[in-house]
Amino acid sequence: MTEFEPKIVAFVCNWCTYAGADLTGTSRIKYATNVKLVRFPCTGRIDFMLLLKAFGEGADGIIISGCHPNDCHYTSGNFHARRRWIMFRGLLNFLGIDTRRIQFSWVSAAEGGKWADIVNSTVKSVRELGPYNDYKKVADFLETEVTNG
Amino acid sequence: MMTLGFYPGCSLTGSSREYAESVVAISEAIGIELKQIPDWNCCGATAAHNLDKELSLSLPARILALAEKEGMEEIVVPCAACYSRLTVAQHELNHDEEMKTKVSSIINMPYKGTVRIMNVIQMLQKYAVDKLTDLIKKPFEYKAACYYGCLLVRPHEILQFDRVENPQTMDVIMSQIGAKPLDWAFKTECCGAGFSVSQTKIVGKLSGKIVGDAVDRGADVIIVACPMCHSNLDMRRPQIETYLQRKVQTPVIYITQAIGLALGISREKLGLQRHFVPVKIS
Amino acid sequence: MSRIGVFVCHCGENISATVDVEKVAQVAGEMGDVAFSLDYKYMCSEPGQALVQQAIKDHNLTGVVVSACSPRMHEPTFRKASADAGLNPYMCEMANIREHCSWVHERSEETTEKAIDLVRMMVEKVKYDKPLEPIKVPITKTALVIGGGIAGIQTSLDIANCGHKVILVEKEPSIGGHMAQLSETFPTLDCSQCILSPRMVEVAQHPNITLMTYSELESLEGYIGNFTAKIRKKAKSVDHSKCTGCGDCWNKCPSKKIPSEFNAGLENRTAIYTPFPQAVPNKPVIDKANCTYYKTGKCKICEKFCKAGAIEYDLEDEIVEIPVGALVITTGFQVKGTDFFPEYGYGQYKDVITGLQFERLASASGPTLGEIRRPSDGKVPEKIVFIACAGSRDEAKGIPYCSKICCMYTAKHAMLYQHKVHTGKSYVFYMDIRSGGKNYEEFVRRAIEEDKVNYVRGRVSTVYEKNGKLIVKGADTLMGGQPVEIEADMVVLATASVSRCGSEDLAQKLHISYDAYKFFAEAHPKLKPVETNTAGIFLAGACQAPKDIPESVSMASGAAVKVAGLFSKDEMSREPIIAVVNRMAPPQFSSCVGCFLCQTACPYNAIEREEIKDRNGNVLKTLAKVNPGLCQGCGTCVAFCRTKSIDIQGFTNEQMYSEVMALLNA
Amino acid sequence: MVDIKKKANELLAANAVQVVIGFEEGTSGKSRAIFAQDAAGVDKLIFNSQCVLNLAVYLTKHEIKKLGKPAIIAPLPVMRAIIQLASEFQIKESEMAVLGVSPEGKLVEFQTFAAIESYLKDFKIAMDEKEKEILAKISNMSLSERFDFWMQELGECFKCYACRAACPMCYCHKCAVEQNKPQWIPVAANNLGNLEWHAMRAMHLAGRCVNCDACHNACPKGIPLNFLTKLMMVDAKEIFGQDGPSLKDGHLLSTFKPNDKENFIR
Repeated sequence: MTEFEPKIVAFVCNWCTYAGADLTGTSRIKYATNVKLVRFPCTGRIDFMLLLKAFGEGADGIIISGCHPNDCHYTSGNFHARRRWIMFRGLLNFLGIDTRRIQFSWVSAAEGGKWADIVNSTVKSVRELGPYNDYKKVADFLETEVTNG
Repeated sequence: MMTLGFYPGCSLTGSSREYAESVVAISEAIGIELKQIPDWNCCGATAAHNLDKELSLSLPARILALAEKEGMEEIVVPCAACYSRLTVAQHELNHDEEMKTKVSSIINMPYKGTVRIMNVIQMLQKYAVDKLTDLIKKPFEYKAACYYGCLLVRPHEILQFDRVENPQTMDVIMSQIGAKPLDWAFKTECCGAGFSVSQTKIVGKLSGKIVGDAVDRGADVIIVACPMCHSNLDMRRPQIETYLQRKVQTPVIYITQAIGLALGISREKLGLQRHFVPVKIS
Repeated sequence: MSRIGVFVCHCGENISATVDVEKVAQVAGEMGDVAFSLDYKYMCSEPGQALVQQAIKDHNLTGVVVSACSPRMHEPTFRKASADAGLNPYMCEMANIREHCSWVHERSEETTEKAIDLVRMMVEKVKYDKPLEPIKVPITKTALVIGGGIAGIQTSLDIANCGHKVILVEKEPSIGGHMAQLSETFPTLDCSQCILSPRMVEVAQHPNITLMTYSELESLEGYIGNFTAKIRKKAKSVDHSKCTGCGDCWNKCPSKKIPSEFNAGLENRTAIYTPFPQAVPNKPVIDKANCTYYKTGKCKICEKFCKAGAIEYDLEDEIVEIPVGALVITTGFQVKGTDFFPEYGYGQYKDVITGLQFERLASASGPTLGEIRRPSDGKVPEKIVFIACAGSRDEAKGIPYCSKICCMYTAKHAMLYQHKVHTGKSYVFYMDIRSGGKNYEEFVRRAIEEDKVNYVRGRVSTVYEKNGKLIVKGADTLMGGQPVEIEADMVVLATASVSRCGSEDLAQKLHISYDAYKFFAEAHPKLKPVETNTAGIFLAGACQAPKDIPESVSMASGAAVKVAGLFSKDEMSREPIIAVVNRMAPPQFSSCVGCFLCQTACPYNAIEREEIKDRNGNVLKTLAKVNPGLCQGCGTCVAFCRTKSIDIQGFTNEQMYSEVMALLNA
Repeated sequence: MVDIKKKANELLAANAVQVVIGFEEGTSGKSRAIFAQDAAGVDKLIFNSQCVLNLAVYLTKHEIKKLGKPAIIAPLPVMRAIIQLASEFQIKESEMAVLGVSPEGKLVEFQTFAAIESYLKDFKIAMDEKEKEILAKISNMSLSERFDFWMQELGECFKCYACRAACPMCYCHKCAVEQNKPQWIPVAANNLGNLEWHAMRAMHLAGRCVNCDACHNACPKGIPLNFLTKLMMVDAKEIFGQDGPSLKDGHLLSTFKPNDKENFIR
């Protein structure tokens, strides 16, 4: 049996984590191919709805990453994001959505190694959790409906 | 009376019986009963840890698993070598799940890795510091050179005990019982360790520098917490004297013996008659 | 319907070694709305850019995706190339298949698949790109330089000489920095003070430079060309317009036991003081923390003896607000103290000193007037040991990097010692001798060969004091690791250069990044060494990484040119990546309901209230409105807006949504 | 009630207000809103335990605004909604009269919104024991049980948006669910879309919900969707110390503290 390869999207800020992931590349540190990055100007820009949309579209895991507290290029976007995630994570959990599939992190432009660690450990833990079938079942219903309708 | 697990290891049942005797004696005095881990085995401090990784982890793991089985949460390990082996093995296994599973199957026992391993100084820090002053019958008023050796404080990343270069914990306890701890240069230098048997001349030189510096700075007594240190500084005194080219009568005693004296415990109970260099202080 | 061109770069073999670039180009060519695709060895080369431009014209492209390196690297390159071919530059996007793909994965089908996904994502993004126009903003042609060491002095003079105004802020009472403390400088052995002092005076007298000593940056707001800096001018307690610098006050001051910062603690100073005789400005300040009057309310001796009546105890800190267009950060470094080294005595041995303290001993203006004497008893040391790499290149000490200047200054120290103490014996314990630089290696050879300094390759395990001597125990690795023991009279530690205490706070005030060691981060390690990630803020000197004087000076001049270049225009263009509130037909005017949660969330106060009125002036609706001059484009407001009424150009809701869909719907 | 009617008539008679927003007898023992513009209308006013609508919802409605300056019968949930709406610049104190009703049913008059806010300090927003029990029951389910529970409940939703219409905080002219660039939430009612809609609504009410349960009371399917917003309310209080609406404190999610605590960010 081949190993399950989770689909993971990463929503990252341009100034810290995107640059940090660039540094991972410049340093030629290897990580799993499962994770693909979407560039946002700031973690403050990341709409919580995108997390739901990503799961709905078949993501097995999500990484959200930005500048460390106090290091935000825009002063406070990450602080706003942090509050938003604290509330949203509580809501997701209450709705029975598996928050273990969402990894939040602060990765600075200097932390190429940390980025690789975050990616690899998230891939590992999501792989252990398996495909997000619970959510996929709900999403598939939509697919059938669309084809039928 | 509270009970703690106790792992004596081989030295404390042989060449350094007095360490065991004094540990038990002062524990009693501060209200601690030491319960030996049943069926304990070698910690692997000899050749094992250089020759076979699995064996070097399995030996300590078995000891710790036995302690877990007995429901012991904390164990006291007076020998610095045993303390180092047990702590390092626990650290390595806690950071390597795969090896942990493997070792568990080698020793054929469940192993969790949750027992807290303490050396004698940590035990004193945790359970004796606040009562020690009240229990003192006769202050230990000597100039003491506290010798830590290599194993008690290293590797720091794992043991997380005291400062590596200029450790202080023994000095603090010694001053609490009335001693004047010396500031000296050889607190953590090598005593010659295992060359004790095969290369006594080297031990004479290395231990000689330690004893020499302590004596030069006016030490009345050298305080140790490791059987190996003790035997090198005490038993190899003739070789030390050859190296230093002078007679040195300064005794070497365990920290537990010093505390025992301060608490008024009898010399015999503390095993002070067992040393090669006669202990004339009291 | 878009017509998109996809251009896949091999980057030599950087991408093609692990990604099947031909396949990426072929699959991209089959994606919806993609009108053209190709792969090429070096997209960023001139012929590569020409291919993009040709395709824009030939295929009448409405959007371009360059699938190559990080947009942080070459987005400007390809946007410019697209613009030159007549395409709006903001219709060009980059798919990062190098840093985020080829360099981090092995060659495999998955790697190529990922590259294709990344291209698909950007194709979707381009579909929703809209032509944008850069925003024009005026430039304030005043530069703020923070830190008055040699780097700050040089950059200030260079900018001022280009005809622009400079504010030079220094937190100490005098400019000069570390260089003023040095004795002689390598590799020429010319006197540091002698070459620095004229520059310090020039700064003080330059008509374009405003010097603010004893001052610190309080906060910084704004953006390139339009910053507002708040500077705290600490109360000097002395009116410098009246003070003549005669020195009566510090000669009479009764608080005389304060370790002198300038003399690295080897000598004491008074509470009212100038740091050193050549200070600029050469007028004193009162160190309130150590002044008897401020501590007890009694004394006022300085006031009594001041003939000019310049002492003013009631002066308070003043905060001034200055508009500036650019900043150069030149805050320098500091060295670890001897207390950082338990193995060398935790700083408790008086005759174990740092290299900086040795500089003061060797300096003619120092506490011993240039004679090498032990701090403990004033004796001339007959045997001296220098320990290089004290802390540096030592993972266990948390300083794995090379401090760079120590090899050279240690050679200089040993040489100066030999020149001053002819009968003395000197030893240098080293790991490697790093003497890259013009005439540097020759200088070290001179120390070894002419001045007979004993170089011992090995590290020192411990230093302890015995009978008035310092016993240095080390190993000589060139003699097979043989233990070496030296009974020395003095030990000099070439302690590690580290970032200045407080640099993290400063970086946060400036919104610039810093590395793991809290040195400020340059925008690119090779091609943008003086820029930071924040436009308009530049770096020079040892605040970026340890550096010697020539390097700091070159970097300072480099930063000055960047500032002068920026100031050469009256206005500049800014990326139009800003938020916009939607508008629609009456009666709604916008889906914005004016709850103004965005207003409290905006870090830049860029959100204003806009009243929509009818012909009679009655307010029909109050909407949020973004001030494009203030908005920096973080998008925090966008994620807040419940009605999705505010959106950010270049990262719109439609774009982010379709990017996610494209990634997952492969 | 006599006091309230008397006051309402006074206000109308003096033309201090042109309409009184209150409750009247509805069909089958229920109550409904009435917009009384004269003494005859005022005479119909009632106030009892069946009056579960949050009348504040009408304060932002264009159709009601057209009737002129209102006086509103305001039990606690309405007062809370008024403060929250005012903090979001949706209503002004000069443009209405508030006829407060104490928990004992007595008239409480307010001259300013600040007076309402300080009156509310004695009536902290909170859940009753039964609600706490339900919240705990849902919270204590296993993750997949909880997911199944909500899928079951939200599966009932057919997107009539009665919850939104009843909610005083859902005053947007164009709800995000109606945005189609992009189409965040599918138009049709299906499990995924329902989950997204209710999750989004809960987030939009985070720190804003006044715990009036109007949404739940309005729901024709009886979905316990009010517990989503109740959870937000509990979290807002426990994590950030937000305790009911405030005119000055700033919105929960548009403000922050540099030392906000979390334990999940690496």
